[in-house]
Amino acid sequence: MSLLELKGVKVHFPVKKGIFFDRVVGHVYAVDGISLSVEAGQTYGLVGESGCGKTTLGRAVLRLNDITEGEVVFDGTDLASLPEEEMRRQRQRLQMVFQDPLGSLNPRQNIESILSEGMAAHGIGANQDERREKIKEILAKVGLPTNALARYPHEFSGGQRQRIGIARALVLEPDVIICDEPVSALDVSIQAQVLNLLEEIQDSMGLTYVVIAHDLAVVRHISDVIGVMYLGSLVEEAPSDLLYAEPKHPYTKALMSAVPVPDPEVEDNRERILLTGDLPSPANPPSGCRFHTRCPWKQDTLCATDRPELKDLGDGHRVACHYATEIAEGRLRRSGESVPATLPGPPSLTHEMHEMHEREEQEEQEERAVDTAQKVQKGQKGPGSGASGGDEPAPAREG
Amino acid sequence: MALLSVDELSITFTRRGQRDAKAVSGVSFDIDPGQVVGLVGESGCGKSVTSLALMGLLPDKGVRIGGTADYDGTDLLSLSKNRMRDMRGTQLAMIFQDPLSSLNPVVPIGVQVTEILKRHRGMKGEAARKEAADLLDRVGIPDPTRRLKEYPHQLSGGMRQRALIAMAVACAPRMLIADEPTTALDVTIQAQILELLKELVDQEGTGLLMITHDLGVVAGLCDKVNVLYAGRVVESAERRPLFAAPTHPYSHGLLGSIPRLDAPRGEKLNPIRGSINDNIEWADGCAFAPRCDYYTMECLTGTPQLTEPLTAGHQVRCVNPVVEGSTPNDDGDAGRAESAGEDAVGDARDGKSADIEKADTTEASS
Amino acid sequence: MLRLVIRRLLQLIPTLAGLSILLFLWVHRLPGGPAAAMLGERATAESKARIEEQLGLDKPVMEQYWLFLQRIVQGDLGTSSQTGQPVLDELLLRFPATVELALSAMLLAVVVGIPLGYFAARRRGGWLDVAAVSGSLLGICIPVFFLAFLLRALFAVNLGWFPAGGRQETGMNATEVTGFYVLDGLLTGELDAAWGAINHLALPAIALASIPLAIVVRMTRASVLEVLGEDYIRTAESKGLNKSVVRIRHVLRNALLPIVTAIGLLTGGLLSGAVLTESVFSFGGIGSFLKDAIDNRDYPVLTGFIMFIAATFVIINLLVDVAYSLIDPRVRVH
Amino acid sequence: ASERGDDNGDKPFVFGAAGDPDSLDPSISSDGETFRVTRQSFEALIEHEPGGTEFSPGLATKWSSNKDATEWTFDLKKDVEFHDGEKFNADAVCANYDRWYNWTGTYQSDLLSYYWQKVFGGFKKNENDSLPASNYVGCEAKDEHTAVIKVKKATANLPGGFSLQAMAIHSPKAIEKYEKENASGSGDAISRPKYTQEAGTVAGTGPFEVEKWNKGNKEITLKKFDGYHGDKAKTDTLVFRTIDTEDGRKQALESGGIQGYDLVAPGDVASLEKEGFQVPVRKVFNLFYVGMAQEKNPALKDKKVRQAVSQAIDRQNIVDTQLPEGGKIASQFVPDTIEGYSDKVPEIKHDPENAKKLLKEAGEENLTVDFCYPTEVTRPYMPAPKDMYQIMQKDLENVGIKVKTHPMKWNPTYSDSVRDGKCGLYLLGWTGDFNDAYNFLGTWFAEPLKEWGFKDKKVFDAVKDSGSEPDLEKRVELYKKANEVVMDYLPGLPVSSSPPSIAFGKDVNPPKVSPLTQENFAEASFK
Amino acid sequence: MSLDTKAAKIDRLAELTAKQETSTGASLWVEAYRRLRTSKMALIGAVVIGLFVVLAVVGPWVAPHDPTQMWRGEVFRNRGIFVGPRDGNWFGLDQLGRDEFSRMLVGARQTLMVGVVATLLGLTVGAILGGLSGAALTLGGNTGRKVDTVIMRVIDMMLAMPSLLLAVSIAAVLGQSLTTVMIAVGVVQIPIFARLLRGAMLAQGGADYVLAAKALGVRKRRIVFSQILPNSLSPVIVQATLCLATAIIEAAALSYLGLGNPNPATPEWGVMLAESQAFFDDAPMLAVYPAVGIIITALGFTLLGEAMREALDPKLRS
Ligand SMILES: Nc1ncnc2c1ncn2[C@@H]1O[C@H](COP(=O)(O)OP(=O)(O)OP(=O)(O)O)[C@@H](O)[C@H]1O
Ligand SMILES: Nc1ncnc2c1ncn2[C@@H]1O[C@H](COP(=O)(O)OP(=O)(O)OP(=O)(O)O)[C@@H](O)[C@H]1O
Ligand SMILES: [Mg+2]
Ligand SMILES: [Mg+2]
Repeated sequence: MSLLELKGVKVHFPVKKGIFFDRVVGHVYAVDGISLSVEAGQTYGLVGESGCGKTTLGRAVLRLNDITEGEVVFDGTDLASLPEEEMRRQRQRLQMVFQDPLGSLNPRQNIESILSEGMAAHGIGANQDERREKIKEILAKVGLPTNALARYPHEFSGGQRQRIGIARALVLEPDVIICDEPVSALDVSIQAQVLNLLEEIQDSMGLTYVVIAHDLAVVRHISDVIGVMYLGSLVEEAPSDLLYAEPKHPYTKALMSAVPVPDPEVEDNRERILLTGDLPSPANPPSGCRFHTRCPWKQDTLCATDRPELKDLGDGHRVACHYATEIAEGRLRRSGESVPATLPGPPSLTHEMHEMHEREEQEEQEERAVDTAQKVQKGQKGPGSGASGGDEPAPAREG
Repeated sequence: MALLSVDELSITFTRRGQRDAKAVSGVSFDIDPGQVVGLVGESGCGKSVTSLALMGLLPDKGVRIGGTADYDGTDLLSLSKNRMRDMRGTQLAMIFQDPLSSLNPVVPIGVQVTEILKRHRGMKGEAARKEAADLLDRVGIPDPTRRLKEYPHQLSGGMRQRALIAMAVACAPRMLIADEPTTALDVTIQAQILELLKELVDQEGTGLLMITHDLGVVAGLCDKVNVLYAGRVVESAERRPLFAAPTHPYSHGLLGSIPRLDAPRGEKLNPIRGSINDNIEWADGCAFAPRCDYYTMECLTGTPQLTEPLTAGHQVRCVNPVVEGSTPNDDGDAGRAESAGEDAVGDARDGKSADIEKADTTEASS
Repeated sequence: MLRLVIRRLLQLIPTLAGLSILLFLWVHRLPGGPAAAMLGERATAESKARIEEQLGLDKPVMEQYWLFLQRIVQGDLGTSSQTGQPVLDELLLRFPATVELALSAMLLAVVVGIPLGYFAARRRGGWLDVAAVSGSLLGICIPVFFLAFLLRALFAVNLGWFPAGGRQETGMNATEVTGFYVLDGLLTGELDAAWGAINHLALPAIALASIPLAIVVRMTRASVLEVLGEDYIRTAESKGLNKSVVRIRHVLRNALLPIVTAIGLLTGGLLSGAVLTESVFSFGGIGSFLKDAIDNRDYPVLTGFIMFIAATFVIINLLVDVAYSLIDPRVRVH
Repeated sequence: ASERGDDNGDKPFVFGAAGDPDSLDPSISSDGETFRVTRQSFEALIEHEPGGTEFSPGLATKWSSNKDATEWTFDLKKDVEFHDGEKFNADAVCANYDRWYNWTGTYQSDLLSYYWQKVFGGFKKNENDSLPASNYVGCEAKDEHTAVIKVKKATANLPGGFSLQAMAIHSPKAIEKYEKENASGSGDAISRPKYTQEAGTVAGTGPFEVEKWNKGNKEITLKKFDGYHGDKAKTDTLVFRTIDTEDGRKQALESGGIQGYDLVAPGDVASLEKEGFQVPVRKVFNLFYVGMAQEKNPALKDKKVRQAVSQAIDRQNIVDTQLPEGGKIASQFVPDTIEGYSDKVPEIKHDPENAKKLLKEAGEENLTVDFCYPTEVTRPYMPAPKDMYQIMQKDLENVGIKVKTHPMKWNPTYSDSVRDGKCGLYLLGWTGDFNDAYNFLGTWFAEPLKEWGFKDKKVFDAVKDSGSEPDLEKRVELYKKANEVVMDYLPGLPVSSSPPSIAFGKDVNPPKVSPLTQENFAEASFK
Repeated sequence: MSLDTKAAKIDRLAELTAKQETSTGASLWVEAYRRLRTSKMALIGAVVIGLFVVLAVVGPWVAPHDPTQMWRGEVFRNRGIFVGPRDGNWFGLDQLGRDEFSRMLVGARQTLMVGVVATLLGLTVGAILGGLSGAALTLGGNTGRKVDTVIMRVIDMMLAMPSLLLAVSIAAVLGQSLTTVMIAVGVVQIPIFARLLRGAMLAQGGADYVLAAKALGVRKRRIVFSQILPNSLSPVIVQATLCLATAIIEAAALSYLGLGNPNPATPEWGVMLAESQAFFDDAPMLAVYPAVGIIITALGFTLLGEAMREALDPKLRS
């Protein structure tokens, strides 16, 4: 039996609007029916474009988001239906590493306090001394000096902060760690350090990972099994090598072909499948196959009307495409070759953005009148930032 | 003749009560028409500052700029503000990293495009609007007349970057600077934008300075590559020789630390230890030395020069370049990493003080 | 947009309802009760009782509140115990003066403050910047009533440039149309009346503007500085645009956003300031009337005024929101 | 414009008032600021001589009473016309008096009919048990120019009462119009009828008629009444403009915005005069005293303690430093300008040592008093209450009395507290309405009042007896007696009487100033 | 290149890193303090406030005279005769012949007390309301939202009233006393603090570290009180400093409206300023002293507040 199994998990965020009392006028279908299983000791990688629901799914596993529907079976228990307090206790075994190493550390807690917080919550270690011993041990493991204990997060470099984040998860000795974009905020040279560390720890502690990232190369590097997400659902799942060798879903194919490889030979000779347009809004997903609006292999039948199921094509290769076999066998031509790289995409993304602005505007109104200076920041930056294309943070500007 | 020839560019930030910060020093490169020159390096190595200096967009106060940037016989760095204003948009244009924040949120796209036509091409009213629509169409924005009336937040990320490109090419500049134009975008969108840039360069013969930290992008797009480390070009070469044989330990390390999609799985990454902030205030010496696996005693003194140790056109700033057969310098190294790394914890706030992070010593010595 | 307006107007209801309860209770907690307040110096127990009976104050509190509410809903805010006139009339009579004063002050703050803040930011660290920043600090820290007093002593008494108080030349006999004297003068073509009104407005408006001006200068400065660091300004510059285009279209327009909000917030303070300023300049607005009302415990007026102000406040903020969404497309509701 | 320079006739004469009037109908008011305005357009049967306190003919050329002083006969002036064109005659007089007598409803509130109640008691039909029976019997028009007003019993309030501005005569036609609008009480305040708030309806006989009340600009404009029966006004337009603050009025005068103002701070008199402004001084007609409430502080029941307090306070210092020139120490509870002032009351000397001794004798060395003073007001007799209070406080502390300070808002807290006897010591005073000592003494000592907290038959009898004596000369003698009795008992400390100042511009001929603050602005003109 | 040189370099490296050790464990506050120390604005503000506080504390003891002692027969206010600065009365005598210098010294305490107590009141009540509201919202649930709505409506009502009027109303109900002034000025500040804290808590509530704590299995209550709350306090503290300035000015305005501290025996700058306007022509300095006192003090708090705002600004951090 798998250690962690997701069965038809859905997370829908209600979109609220109203003159006097808020009323639900729609949903953002962030995660829309995902089933997958993760074996103990394995690394499961999740990739997909920004906004496709990776983070939401990751959080749903820990029930940091409400799960609208479906089961999250962890070691035999369905987390989705656990009472609050039970769930809290389960979290000891399921941990998370966050994308933003600085943002996920409380700026006012020193490292010792950050690391012992979770231990205290789960009653690990009889007293602070005992906990400190344990923490020191973990610190050594993640390559941080023990004198880091008394320091504060802002005194560390990016890579070190991420190590702290990892250490925080490790002190609880969890079974599963969910890593949400653990390296995307880091510089390339640091990325490798953290990736190596993750692998090393997995080996020495026998951990199970769910690694979320938008960088296919990163995911492939450390995952045993990869799931490719598109607009809230899995479109393809396969063992890492298999996926690279034979991507079956048109989206995966496009994704693969778009990832730049630091090798001129490869770059010059590869065939690119350019997708047209952008990711549609999860608040208003296309009918049928979610991908059909951008799919170069789109067919007149089925694609726009029927939602494809994940079908196992053997070797643990599961694909959600009506025409996967036909494409694999080369029986279908891609409309792509002649299609310019710049075909119009559906304009629906803007809808989602409007909703987001409204949401933010509401919050803003509540907070208005308090501190205008704060407001400046929000007003300028707030609206829209949620709609920015990618999740990859801009490297912090100085000054 | 080169379209743009940058020679010994150096940029120093000065601030009262603080030590001068050299962001860029002695950077030189040429760009020919129709050529794509890459500038790669980690965050903070001086890529953006270089591009801003060329565009004359650095603040007036608190910055010292040295060297020359010869464009068509004029030195961009010594042009008057007004002359530079005339150059920008017509001769040189720029595309920025974050397409959302680079567009004025409260002004419709149309106005943002037409204002440049009005300024440099003297177009007015309907004519300008039509030209703007054509421009949007050219960069692949569907339904351009409608888009003209929309605001940046109503466009998707890729669309915004296209709009920015439309503005950049509005007056057919001969030189384009793109500062991480795809970093904020998804890979599928990135592919589209890169394709568009390639097209522009090919069709118009524009010179393109491509700034990025993604070696993959460089590998696919650039003709020449300059690798920057802490404000200096550490390696400069044609694309193929560079990727075939990265000679500077930094470029070498960089390539070794990127997981490649096409590499066999299970292959170990070879990270560079520490971070770019790890530079002691060496009075002299190579800035990369503290992180370098190949450093020798010489690295700790005198600044190495850009030389062409191996092939013509392949320059490296290193006294102990990585060539076939050279191995990481172990002598005393492990000890150093051990002793310093054990108790040194980085100060991320400034690069002034030492910060040697304990790297994964296992890899470092393997 | 419409939804925003409706939403805001509906929000008024619970606020006003809550206020009415508070005010009612407040009024009935007044020492001695309303009758004593009204009779003042000559109050005797008997006359107090008599008045209380006449006013229905001997009825149960709930019934009184109910009556109070009924009247308020009908727009009857009661009768001023000072003047014996309907509160609504009294307020409407004086509101134009205050609005005129407040608007002038705000106008002054905006017209002077925004350019000043802008240039201070552009020449950061220059003498103008230093002057603007220290001036605005002083503007915030100097008590309004003292500033008003000084202005009057200097410009009205010593220099004689401006009148020492009032809203209009005595005996001007200008036609009143709207109650806004400057506007009336312009409307009826009585230019000397308009000029007279402006003359009388000058000093109080300057005094009243001190705080908003200081705040506008500082906010503009901060906001411009922030906008100047934004990526899109770099984009605009990289396009080689004219300075003026960059300044107005790209810098100012964005920098104005927080200022619009601030202006909404300043109105509350402006009204407080008006109480002080009008009292110094015997300006016949709601401020000095209010001070009299406070002195005389004219609580129907106070009650009415607070309801009035609450509504005004909400409406002003509504206007601000509308203005905001006009400038900033991002918050526009479609 | 050049004509204007020669003839100041159409330049308005602007007077700075301290507050807005509350009504244009003086009969429903009791407020000095209101009377200052209405006095210019309404006249009563009896007036006071310009600049003095003596009665002089008003609308009646002559008046007399029967022996019991219960029947008052007025010979009315002929050829007098109201502003609305109505003729003035005996019927008009009776119409006015009957109107007041017949008031019902809200009008019976002393908020509206204070002076009527003070002079005549109640109404024809008292709607409230607490009202006394009316002393008024009726008015009779003997002939066109003779009116007779009858009262039940003699009172010292007459004939002074006939001279009150509240008893000024209105045009009968106007009265008819008044009746159509009624004062009413609703909710939480009493509303005054509309006619009292705007020019047009009210009509009297005075030298000016009200032209416009601009509340927004805080201005009342009066214009010369050409049909006036006496000396016509010397300016065409008279404006009262409200300027609420003392320094505001002063600076307005200095900047030329107004031609005069009242309630000049004593400290400003000298500087104004120095600058060339005219600051005429009114005759003294007020009294400032320190009240003592014996019930509140039983220690004060001991005369020695009252004496000690009295001797502790340095009244001369207050007169010297706080009061306008012409102010003097008061020896008794009436000013020395009033008939009935006694020279025979003993002088109270400032003697802190003796005060200490007296306290010791009374066994009150640790005396603590609650001392109240009003905030936010100045009164003609008390130009700076807080400062005066502080001086007295220091004086008391100097003889070892502990003082607890209770500052209160004049209206209503202070008045209430004082009247309810909640202040051990307090500052108060009185300005006479007309020249009769009873107007002072009767206010305080005719019956037991909480504000004094004592019951002394000797004092009460002495005062009451003097008040009901119909014969004027006898009355004056009784007043003197009463003053001596009161001062012998020493219920409180009379502090001072002082002449309030009024200021005028350099370029005007001011009207004669009146101790009763009854300036007639018809006399005023530009130089 | 000898081995010694290398050793020297390495030694130097160790030395540098060792030096760094001494500055470990700098919390954000320490960090902000360090930045504050280099700010000229903060320095001026702190010096002014320091002086002011010292004055307030020692004023009554170092005052050369009893502030109520009167020099009789020298000042005649009714004739415009005042006594200017002279030996022993460095600021001259006030309108009652009392030593103005002593009154200024003693008045500092009252002025500071009004500011501090009022602000503390506003801060405490405001922070409780805002904190409750923020906590209720963060802890979630329907009840939480309702609690928040009710509190925020009340706050809205308070916000809708012009501050001075609110103050005046309170003075009208409670009668006149120093306490009234402090309450009145403090109450006006309640909505400011409440909204500020609530806003900050909501903002912090969405921060990643809160999510991280939740993921760790930390109890909600603990998250709210030991993570969100402490992180939300800095804007509140900055605001408190700024509010101190406003409180002092507002108290002066109340004095001007005649609602100020009515006890004449205890001098207070606002009252002194308001009173002395009446004889400004004769003795302008009597208004100038307290005015300058108020302005400079308010300036001190404003400067410090602004400097703190800058020092704590997350944008300027790292
Ligand atoms: N709390 C929320 N309320 C409403 N919508 C949300 C919420 N959180 C996420 N979403 C929406 O759900 C969708 C999926 O978001 P999610 O963060 O899971 O994407 P992601 O794949 O992690 O993207 P990224 O690569 O940008 O991190 C997005 O459209 C997002 O806007
Ligand atoms: N205005 C400035 N004042 C002081 N120092 C600056 C300023 N702008 C940049 N720097 C410094 O110059 C160096 C180079 O910055 P630059 O922005 O060019 O880096 P970059 O290579 O573009 O990095 P990134 O990949 O993060 O964009 C950095 O160390 C930065 O701190
Ligand atoms: Mg994500
Ligand atoms: Mg950059």
